[in-house]
Amino acid sequence: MADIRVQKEDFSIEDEWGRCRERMAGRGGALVAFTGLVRDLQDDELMGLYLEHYPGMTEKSIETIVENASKRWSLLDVVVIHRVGKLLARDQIVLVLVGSAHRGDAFAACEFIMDLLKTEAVFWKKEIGRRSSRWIESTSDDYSRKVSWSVEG
Amino acid sequence: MADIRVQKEDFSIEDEWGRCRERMAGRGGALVAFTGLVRDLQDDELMGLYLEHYPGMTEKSIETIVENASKRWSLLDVVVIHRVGKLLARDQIVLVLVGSAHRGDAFAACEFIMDLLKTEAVFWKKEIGRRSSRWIESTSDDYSRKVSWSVEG
Amino acid sequence: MKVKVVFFASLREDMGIEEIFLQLPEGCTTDSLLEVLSARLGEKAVSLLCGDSVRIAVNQEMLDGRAHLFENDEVAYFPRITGG
Amino acid sequence: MKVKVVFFASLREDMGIEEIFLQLPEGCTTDSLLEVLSARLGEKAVSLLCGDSVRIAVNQEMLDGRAHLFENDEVAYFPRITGG
Repeated sequence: MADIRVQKEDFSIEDEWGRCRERMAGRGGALVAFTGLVRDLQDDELMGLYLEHYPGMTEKSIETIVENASKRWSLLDVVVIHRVGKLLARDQIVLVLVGSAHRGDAFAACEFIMDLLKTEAVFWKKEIGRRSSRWIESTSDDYSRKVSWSVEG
Repeated sequence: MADIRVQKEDFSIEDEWGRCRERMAGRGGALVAFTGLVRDLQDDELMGLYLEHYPGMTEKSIETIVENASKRWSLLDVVVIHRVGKLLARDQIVLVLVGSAHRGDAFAACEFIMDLLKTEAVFWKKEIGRRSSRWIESTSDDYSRKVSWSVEG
Repeated sequence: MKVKVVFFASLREDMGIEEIFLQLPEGCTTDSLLEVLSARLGEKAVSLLCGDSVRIAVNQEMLDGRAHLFENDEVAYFPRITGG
Repeated sequence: MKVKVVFFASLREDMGIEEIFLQLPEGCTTDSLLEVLSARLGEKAVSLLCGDSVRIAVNQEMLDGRAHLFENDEVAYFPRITGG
């Protein structure tokens, strides 16, 4: 049911959205999509982001998040695409697409998956500057959003 | 900032998504899209739905919902497209697209707008059967979701 | 003065009419409009307009109670909305 | 027995190494692995691996404490993840 991909390439919302609708066929009543974008970097020195992952373990960490979502809500289809490598301002970073019979399940699961990706998914991020680069950490806001779902660990 | 359309024609998620990204330019960090679909009708007698609206007043009712969302959350771009006329199983009914700097605002506003559309937007729905048709009413679940946002009226 | 009256959804179907233009005397209210409609469309039609779930909008604003009407006003009668 | 050790993100950069294959005696644990790494990569490199924020995974499962290692195990050292 879940399609999880970690890739350097960009993704097409049209393709994923269309395939999700097809897989849900007539059972799906609600489709929620989230995309995270790289914002313009306030600091002129910054050129972009670099995302590193651990092939295999990263995918497993996302699968675990999606399995947890599937236990909590009634879902028909889940797609998570996460890009890695070098990303520039305005690039798409991540897509979370959730299909369900009802909108309550689709909204909650999509937000849950995205919040957990922020703290549980095995990625490391680096800000790439013109002169220097810096590895960054999750924000305390990310952790408090995770806690709001009463997730242990 | 808000693009509100009530139309018979279907919509393209690709087009709306792309335009939303362009309008947000580098300020947008999060994009949440909801689409409601007509599910397969459990009753073999049913052929589809018919949605009626009050041109002018319907658009205003949606504008009011979007304005309320914009007061509660920090939003960069909102698109609401609602179809009217005859809709068949698996057709797209509604698109709510919200762009923001941060995902918390985008998720909350998208769900709020969709919940309020269910009770506040000026539409009437009819189930079209092979032999007879029937006007339907909002569900009590729809009303309790609206109340959960502490909206008066 | 000229007033446009429109009907939606089940009311439109049950009354068998979508819209009607009426000439009303000055100072007419939504209450006196019902009397004029009764004379034009019959008592049965107007009894439908007095149902508990019927809403009225004047110039596309929901009305709570009654209102005075003015030249070129648009009065709409419709059942409870079912949302998007 | 042969064990693969991999390093990620800031650790990979600070240590200047991405992966290394080691021959270890049977019965080796993640603790004794550090001694072998110290001999191969130097004490400074290994002090980086003992930092508070360093996580260890064995065969792509997060490790809490220490573990016995087996033939063809993959041990990963990395800083705190920053999420998606």
